[in-house]
Parts: sequence; C-alpha cells; structure tokens
Amino acid sequence: KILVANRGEIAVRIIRACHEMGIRTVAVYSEADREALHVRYAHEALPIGPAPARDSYLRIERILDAARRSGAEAVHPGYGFLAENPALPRACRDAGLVFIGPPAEAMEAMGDKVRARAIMEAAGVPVLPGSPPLPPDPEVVRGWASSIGYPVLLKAAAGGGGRGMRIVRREEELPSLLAQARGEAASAFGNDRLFLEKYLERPRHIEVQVLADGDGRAVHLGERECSIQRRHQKLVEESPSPVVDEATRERIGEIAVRAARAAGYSSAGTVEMLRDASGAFYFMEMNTRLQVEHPVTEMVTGVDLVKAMIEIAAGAPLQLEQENVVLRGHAIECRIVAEDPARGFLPSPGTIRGLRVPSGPGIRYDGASYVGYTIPLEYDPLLSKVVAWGRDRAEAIARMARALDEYRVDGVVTCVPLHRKVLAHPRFVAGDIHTGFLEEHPELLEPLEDPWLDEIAVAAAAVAHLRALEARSVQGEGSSSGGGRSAWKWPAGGWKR
Amino acid sequence: KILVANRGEIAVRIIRACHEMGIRTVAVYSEADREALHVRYAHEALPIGPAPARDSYLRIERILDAARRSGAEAVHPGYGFLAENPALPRACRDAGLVFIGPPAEAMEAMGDKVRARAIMEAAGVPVLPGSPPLPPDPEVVRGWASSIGYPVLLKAAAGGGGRGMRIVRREEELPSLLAQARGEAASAFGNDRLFLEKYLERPRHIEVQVLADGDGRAVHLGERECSIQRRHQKLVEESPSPVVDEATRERIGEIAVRAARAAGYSSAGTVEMLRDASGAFYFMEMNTRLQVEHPVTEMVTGVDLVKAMIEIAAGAPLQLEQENVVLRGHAIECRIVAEDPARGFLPSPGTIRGLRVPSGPGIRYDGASYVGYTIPLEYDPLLSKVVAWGRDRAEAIARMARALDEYRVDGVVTCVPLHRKVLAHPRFVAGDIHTGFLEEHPELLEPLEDPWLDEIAVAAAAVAHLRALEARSVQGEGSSSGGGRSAWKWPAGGWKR
Amino acid sequence: MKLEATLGGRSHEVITERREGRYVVVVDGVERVLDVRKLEGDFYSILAGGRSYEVSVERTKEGYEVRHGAASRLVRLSDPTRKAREELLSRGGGPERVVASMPGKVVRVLVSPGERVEAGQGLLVIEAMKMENEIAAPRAGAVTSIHVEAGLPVEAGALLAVIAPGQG
Amino acid sequence: MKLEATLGGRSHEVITERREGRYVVVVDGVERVLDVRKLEGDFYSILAGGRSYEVSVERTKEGYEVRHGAASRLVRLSDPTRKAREELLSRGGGPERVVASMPGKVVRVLVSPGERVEAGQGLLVIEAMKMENEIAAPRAGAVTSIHVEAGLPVEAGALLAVIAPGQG
Repeated sequence: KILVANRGEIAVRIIRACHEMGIRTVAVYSEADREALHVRYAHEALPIGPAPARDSYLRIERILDAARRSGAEAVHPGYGFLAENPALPRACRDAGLVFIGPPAEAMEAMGDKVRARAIMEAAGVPVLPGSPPLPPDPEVVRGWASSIGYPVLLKAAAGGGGRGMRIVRREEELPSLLAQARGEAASAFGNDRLFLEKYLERPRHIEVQVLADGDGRAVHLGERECSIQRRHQKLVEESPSPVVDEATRERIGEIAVRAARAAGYSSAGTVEMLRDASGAFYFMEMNTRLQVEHPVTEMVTGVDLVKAMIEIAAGAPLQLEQENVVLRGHAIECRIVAEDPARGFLPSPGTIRGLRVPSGPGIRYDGASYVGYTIPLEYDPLLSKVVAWGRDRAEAIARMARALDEYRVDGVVTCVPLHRKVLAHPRFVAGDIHTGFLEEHPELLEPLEDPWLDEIAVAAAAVAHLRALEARSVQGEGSSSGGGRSAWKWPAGGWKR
Repeated sequence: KILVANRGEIAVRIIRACHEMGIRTVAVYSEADREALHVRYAHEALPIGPAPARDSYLRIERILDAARRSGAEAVHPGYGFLAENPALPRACRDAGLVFIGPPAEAMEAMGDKVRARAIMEAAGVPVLPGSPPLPPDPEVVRGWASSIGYPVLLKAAAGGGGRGMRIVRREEELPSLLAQARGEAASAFGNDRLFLEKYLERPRHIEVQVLADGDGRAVHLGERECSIQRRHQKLVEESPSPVVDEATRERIGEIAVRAARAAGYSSAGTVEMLRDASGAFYFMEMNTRLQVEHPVTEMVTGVDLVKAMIEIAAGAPLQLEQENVVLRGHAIECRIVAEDPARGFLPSPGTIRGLRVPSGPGIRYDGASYVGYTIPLEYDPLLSKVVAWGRDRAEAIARMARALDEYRVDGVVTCVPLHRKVLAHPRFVAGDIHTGFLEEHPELLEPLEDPWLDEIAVAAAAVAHLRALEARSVQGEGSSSGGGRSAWKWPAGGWKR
Repeated sequence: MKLEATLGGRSHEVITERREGRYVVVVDGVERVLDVRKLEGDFYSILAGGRSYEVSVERTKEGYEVRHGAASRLVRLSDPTRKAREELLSRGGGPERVVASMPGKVVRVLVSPGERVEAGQGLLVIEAMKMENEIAAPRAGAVTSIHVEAGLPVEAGALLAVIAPGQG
Repeated sequence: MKLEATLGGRSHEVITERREGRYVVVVDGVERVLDVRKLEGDFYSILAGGRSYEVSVERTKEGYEVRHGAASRLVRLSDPTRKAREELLSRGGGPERVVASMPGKVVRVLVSPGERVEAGQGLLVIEAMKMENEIAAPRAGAVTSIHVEAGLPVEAGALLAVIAPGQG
C-alpha cells in the first residue's frame, strides 16, 4: 500500500501505476483539494490540513501521520513539494516506511547545488564556472560575479524548477535581482541560499534520465531536450533531442550514469545539462526525483519510470540492461498551464466549464481536470500534459498539433495557442532552439492565425447572441405562463437540444 | 483533399490521419449524423441522404456526387459500408478519383470467398475443406455438409464481420440456420450467396496485417489474435498473439505476403487465419480494407496504417522494409459496444449523458462520442476502442484493466464490465483462448465482482435518494416563493455545487 | 429517512440522515458517516472512514444504478409499507408480458396466438443496430396474444406478446 | 437584428436573422446561410456552404470569445447607437486604473503614492499559483493612489492603483 504525498496530475499518474501493479493507494489532500481527481482515484484519502502547501503538502508530520493511520507501507513524493527534501526520506526511515526515491544523503548532496557541483567536478563531470554559496555581503557577490564574468545566473542552492533563479547581465541589476531571487527561494524552498554560475547565451537544455538500484546497477534512458522554456519553466520537452546522435547519447549517458554513481544514487533521477553552441555539455544539476516531463522518455523507451521507482524501492534489482534501452521514434510533451501567454503568463485560475481531452493515435494525456473542477489558486498552474509519439520528429509534431486542435478547455485561459504556434515555427520545426527561444520570438505570444476562424468568428458570435436573446425571451414567456412549456415553436430539425 | 466515406470512430480516425498529413477532409453524413463527431472534425461536410445506410452511406452515386461538389481528390472508405464493394473503386476510377484501398479486381477476387479460397489454394496457401457456392436446393446443401462433415460453418460469399454466418452442428439444424444466414447476408451485403466450410472446434483467430504498394513491394506487420468473439464479432484483439513465436510469425507472415501477391493486392489488407489445436494455420479470408482492430498493430509496430494507405494510394512506393518491422511490447484492444452482455448483447442505443474517457500511460482511445451525443439506432453499436500498450502482455492487460476502471459512459449500457471480467479470467491471462471462449464461460456475462461497490452501493443509493428528495423540496419552496432563492440553507462546506 | 434497499435479491434496512454537512447512513444497524460530494455528471465522491469511493449513481426506471470502476449494482429503494402492497400484487404466476428492451424493427414473428412455447423458444426477431435479435419466451406456456407485426418499428418498453403460464 | 461587431480592431456590420431553421448572417453585405447546432458545453457545429466549423463560443465580460481548434478571437457586439455613447465616455487620457487580473496575494508594493513611474515599471508583486507576478505600470505618469497592502489577498478585478497620465 502506497501513500502518494502529492496532488494534481502527478498524483493521478502515480496512482495509475500503483493500480496497474495491484497496489492499494492512499491519497492525501488539503482543504482545497477535497474534490481533486487524485482523491477520487485513490482507494483511500486522508485530509492533511488547510489549503496553503506549507500547512498541508509540505508538512512531513502530517504526511507520516496519514501513512500511519492508513497502514501505508511506502510513500511516493511525486515532484515538487517534499520531493527533494531529504527530511522526508529520513522521517520515513525513522517511521519504518519505505521512501520511493533516492536515499536522503544523495538528495542532500544533489539538493545543495554547490556541493553537487563539487561532487561532479571530482567525478570528472564537466561543470560551468561558478561560485560557492553567496554571503549576505553584496560586495562579495559582486566580486564573484565579476570574476565569473557577466552574464551570470543567480540560482537557489536548494532549488530547482526555475524558482529563485535570475539572469544578471549587468552589474547594476545585481542588487535588485539578488533580492528577488532570495525572496523567491525563501518562499519556495524555505532556504534563501544562492550561488552564481556562468550564464550561457542561447544554450540548449538537455537532460539525461537515469535509473539506479543503489546496488551498483545503473542505466541511462536517453536524453530529453527541454529548451522551450519561459522564465526557466519548461514548456515543451522532447526525446530524443534533435541534436543528439547515437555517439553523443552514449557519451552524455555515460556522464549521467557516472554522476548518479558519484551521488550514491538510487531510483529515477535526472542529470540536467546545458549544451552550448559549440556542442559542449556542462552539468547543471541533478534532480533527485521524477520529472514532470518523464512521459516522453517512457514513450520512446517503453519503460514505465514510476513502476521502475516502485520496484527499486521494494528492493528489486534493476532488471533493465543498458543494451535493452532502445529509443524508438520521437515523443514531445506540451505542458498545458492555466496561464495567459498573451498577458505575461498571468495565472488564470477558474472553474473548468467544458473539457474535451485529446486522444487517438500516438496521443497520451495526463491530467487531473474534469468539468466542474475549480483549479485552486494555491498550487502550480499545470493543468495537464499532452504527449505525442511519432515515428519521427515530424510525425510527433504533426500529431501534437492535431491533438491541440482537438483539446478544449472552457473556463480558463491556457497556453495551448502558444504551443500551437511553437509547433508551427520554422526554427522549432528545424530543431533550432535554445532556452531563450520564447523571449527571442515574442511573436509567438500573439494570437494564433486561423483563416477558418476569421471567416466564421463574427457570424458565430452573432448567432450565439441571437440565441441568447431568444432563450431569454422564451424563459420570460415560460415563467409568465406559470413554469410550463412556452408557446415558442422551435423550427423542425434545427434544434435537437 | 480526401473524402471520408464513413462515419463513427473510423471516420474520426481517418480525419485525424489526414490532418496530421496536412490534407483537407470532407465528411459525408446521413440525416441521423448531422451532429456526429466526424462532421465536426472534418473541414467540410456534405449530406448524403436519410438515416438508413442503404439510402446514404451505401449509395455510391451520392458519395461520388459529394466528392465532385467538394473537389475531393480521393476517397477513403474506412471499414464496413462500401469498404469491400468493388463498385466503389470502379466508380472512383471512372470519376477520376483516387480510391484509397486495393484495386477493384483484388477486392472482387477476395470478396467472393469461394474464389478467394481457390486463388489461395493455387498459391499454396493452406485452406480449410469447403464447398462451392450453395444452390437454393437444400438437398445439395445437405450433401455438401455431410461430405465436409459436421460441424460446418455457413458463410456469406460476399460477407465478413460475422454477419450471415452460422455454425451447423447437426443436420436437423441446417434448414433453419440456412434461412437465417441467407436473410442476414441479403440484408447486410445485398447478396445472399452462401458457402460451407469445415468448422474447427475451439480454433484461435489469428490474422496477419499486410501492406503492399501494387508494384511488387509487400510486407507483413505481424499478427493479431482476435479469438475473443461473440457471435463471430471480435471483442478483444491483441498483437502479438500469445502463441506466435518469431519463427511462426515469419512463416505466417510469409504466407500472408504470398496471399496478398496472389490477390494482386495493394494498400493495407488482412489475411485472416484459423489456428487449430495442433498449431496448424488455415486461410480463412482476406479482408481488403482497414480492420477495426488496426490500432494494436500500430502500437506494436509504430506504423500508422491509415497514413500508409494514403501514401500508397498517392502512388508513393512502400518505404517500409520487412526487416524494419519490429514488434515492440504488446497491445490489446477492447471494442466498447453499446450492448448489454447480461441480456444477450441487446443493443442499448441512447444518449450519452456523461463521459469520462480513459487516458494516461500506454492508453489510446479512439471514439466518436461526446456528452449529449445520441447513438443512432441505424448503425453499428461500436462506441469506442480502448487500446492499451505494455512492455509485455501482463502490463498491457493491467493497463487496460486500469483504463476500463476509469472509463465511464453514462446513459447507455456497454460491454465494459464483460471486458473487465475477460481481462481478469485466468485462462485469458494465461493466453489460453479460442473463438468459443465467451460461450464456454457464461460466467463472464454475470455482474463484475467488486467488494468496494458492495460495501458502498446501498449507502450511495440512499444518499442520492435523500438528496433527490431534498432537491425536490427546495424546488418546491422556490416556486412557491415566486421563483426566487429558497430559504433552505445548505450546510457549510457540504455543497460546493 | 428509513427505507428498504434491495441489492442482488437481498434486502437491507437503511436509515439516512443529514448531520452537520455529512450523511449518516445506517445499513442493517451499522452506522457510517459519509463525506459526500456531487461532482460532474452522475459522479459522487464519497469518503467514509478514510476510504475513498468514486461512484456514479443513475436513477433508472428499475432503481438506482450505482457504478464503481467497471462494476455496477442495481439498488432498489422502497418504503417498506408500500413494498408489502406491491409484493402482494406481483406474487403468483399471472400472465407474463414480453416487452421490447430496445427500440427496433420487427423482422419476423415466429409464433402465433394460442401456440404453446417452451422457455427460451424464439417468439420474434427484432432488428436494431444492424443486428437481428431473437426475443425468447421467458417461461413455458401458451401465447395469449401478439401485439406487433413484422416490418413495423417498436419502441423500447412496447408490449410484444403475452404468455400464460403452463406446465408445458 | 443588426449589430456592429468588432474583431481585432476592425468593425463589421452584421445582420442576423433566423429563417426556416437556419440562420442567415450578413456580414458587411455578404450573406451566408448557416446550419447551426448547439452541442455540449460551449460547442457549436456550424455548416455553411459545405464547410464545417466546430467552434465554441463563450460569453465573457469583454464580449464573445470564439474558439476554433487552438485559436480564439474576441468578438465584441454592440448596438451601434449605444456604442457611440460609450466611445464618447472612454475617449481622452483620464487617470488609468490598474486592476488585478487574477486573484492572489500582494507580496510587495514597489511604489508609493505621488511617485513618478515609467511605462512598464513594476508597481507591485502579486503571488498566485506559486508564482510571483510583477504588475507593471500601463503608462508613464504619477501614482495617484495605492489601494492594497502587502500581505493581503486581492480578488480578480480589484483596484490596485491609479496612475495619472503625464509626459514623464
């Protein structure tokens, strides 16, 4: 029996893996999530406190208490929340629970981005020039920044996922960006320690998925390219990367496995790297958890990463041999977030009034929404992940475009039109992307062209308007005649509902 | 621009392939299908007549007229309706349209099951003992049946899909079954010619998918096992078959390619075979069209069969080499039909009041329903196809079971519970199946066990009942106080909608 | 509210009450407190003692159809006093009415009024959704009347035939 | 019914009329006959001259949001006479009201009343869905008033600040 210490699509995805394995599941939920899909899908569900994450999903003692009450034997943290907090695996160990993830020590070593750099350097993994943790004194920070050379990147030592991160291009910007980054790091990770790293211009974000069983067996499952980002948050991910050939895959895969071994790693983990224009790869960080974008790896390798994590946590030796990891075809994931790209990615919380999810050949949909579901304000705005597989990148792109055209979420604004534009952009199609792609192409934030819509939009609105007026007048007649049927005659055939 | 001469999930599936290829689509619809999903998804849609198929989807001249009016360049027939009627490719040729399917001659040769048998015998393909077309004289029929030896199978010469088919075990049954089969064949295919074939006890239905370009290039894409049937209608299909190893696959694949060449075939086609208990394979028939169950082949080979058909029809040489056809993992398809297995598979037409389609890892959903959609009485009761892929058969079964637990169709009765029971049956899990499996296990038609439901069903019904009464009393109060809000107070937190 | 619930041929006494935003349901003397949310369509999310049940409840002509995953159960609720009256009426072997379970078209009528039939014997054939379905006699007896004709459509629930019971 | 429709800054005259179960829509003098079906949610299936459009139409505060595939357009419909009146009111460079576009919590206020701001300069930071969002001045000018405090929640549409126009 597994307790899933998370919410949203990832909790649903973990519950699905458990049910496929015949494992009973326990969901936990905050007061904002009583009606969330993960609560509906799990066999058991226990409340763990008020809506703010710090009072519920970030409270280790409440998670463990729920595990005790439900008799769960193991805890899967998902991503975000406590997933990279070494206190959780420690507390699990103390409580006699299995933690489905890496050992606390590996998490701690990699979670401290500064220590992680040092360990990787020692293991012969290439790293970017950087600083030790920054003291409060702004003069020292300025010194480090100048010695590395602008542009530099401010990063949260405890962080990940782009929060607490700022690019500093000129010395003048340093004070205000430092304050912003510290504030965000403190609120996101409860730790405001920052460090500096050389900022690469137009790098590609390429990461390698690894699986290790802690008994010396470790394999990589190829790379994912996640260069389409906004504010350091990934938006589009794919596997394989359009610039990684078989030889490079072996080379960076070997680096990633070496990194995992150096970290004393077990479970699923990801070694994030940056690739500069010359084709050199640099270690960025190791994420000691399941990634949001794990489905693209699953679709090209056929390996269910969540099940692999559960098997490893249960003490099973890793069955997968490196030569049996074969990438087939191409997979792309679009993260669908409830944000309005046309208005600076403004969060767009609200209630889902209508929903048609994409399906058909090559499409995987991982979501946690339903009609009537209200997206809570308190958490991550990720609505769903649409993943498309194709025999090659062109087919994967075509399928994704088709799927996004079918996908419909009424009631909240999403970034679907932006994705649709990215997929059609000639540079994206050519695989010519980097982490600044979106900033470099602001035209992607403009409305999606659609000649069909242009020719019908006015007429459709006018008809809807007329119908609304008619419906109102019918209601009026209805109530005046005592609640019965109105005398209004719908023309035959035109109005089936 | 392609006209899709079909409806339902297969029309949607073909439209999706076209859109992924950047091809514009034209839907046709009968009066019963104005609101069908294929009409909504296509770029253009033209009416072709009244609801009965014989007045619309079976009317070649109306299909061609729609093609002319829309300027379509090619016609895809899907499966069923005109898909195996050689008059359609002929009429297309005469009208200067490309037919996306095999040449009329191959269709005609294979469509006449008697001629097909003869061609296959001549090509060295093993066939079952059988008869020529049966004359009206029942004495002659009786003679053939005795010489083949009971049990024998009555089959429609023009047919397929189980219609017009009857097993005759004893001579006494022959007259009434003959009449039934003739009647069904006449209404289904407009042709009541029948023939007899030896009926194998407990055979497995195993078929091989082929692709041929008409210029001599032909490959097979592995087999599908479709032994779970009811009344000769396939319900569950999978690829690979649990009893076909690599050597057997090569052997029957080679037979299938030989059969396709003997038929002068091009496009996608399927060679259906029966496998007896000894492991011998017999040619049954060649289906000269896309099969309902084509997705399982797509999921294990990665080949999009509809796109391949379109490319071949456009004159492109077949790119796929036999050595590049590699089956990966295992795929299972469950056909979800609007029928009630507990009541003799009684059709259950109606309006979809609620719908939650399955999704997540390894799940493909091909359907054409939506909330508010009314399943027309006139056509095939196939609602959707759920396909699950797994690294092995066990994972595919587990994923399918999980997906079916998530799938919910409110408003019509479906065979989902039956599928769920089949998946859990020890003999199915062991791969020990044959075409009489369902008849042999009538317990599969009984309600699905569910200890969780047993413990909550009464309470859930009682709560729903109480709520309905409360809602009524609230409405009552509301109307008596003049249509305004009632004074009834919902308790805090208990009623969010 | 006190009701009698029938599920799979067994009867249960069920008392339902709303208390502080929750429902207290007592089935055969066992009390459970349910946290119930009505969600989209027919869905309910019910939490009870840490367990989570996602069920859908549909009111049909026969009763409440409760679904969980792929499984479903028909629960009939009745007022015990009213039920006793109804039972009285339905008891005994009166004539059996054969009704259409689906809309369709009558293709053939296989028996005539007055004819003796065995249980399971075909009475008529109805076509719906391209399939011919034989409607069988629910019990042995004599065909009292036939209410349809070949070639004509029938609605769901329409009376097809009546069979008077008999020992065969 | 005759209306003025605005789409992407351009105006169109649109006349809508129901005729024999269909809609006749004349946009800028071009007439089209539409076969319209309202389906689930906001969906409409519209057939016009052989073309099929699956659109959804949502009425929002700003107008009708029409979606087709992944694309959407905002169509504003107005009675031409009423529109003229409204335009009169909104013209001219009055003080600009900055309102919250989403519910959230004010994390920091970056400016004080009376302070001069440039267009694009940050006024305050609102946290929503775990992201901090800086609310920027829509134009250069002087901050007339601030209506929120750090640490307090704001509703969507709440007034945050007012900026009086100025040449900077």
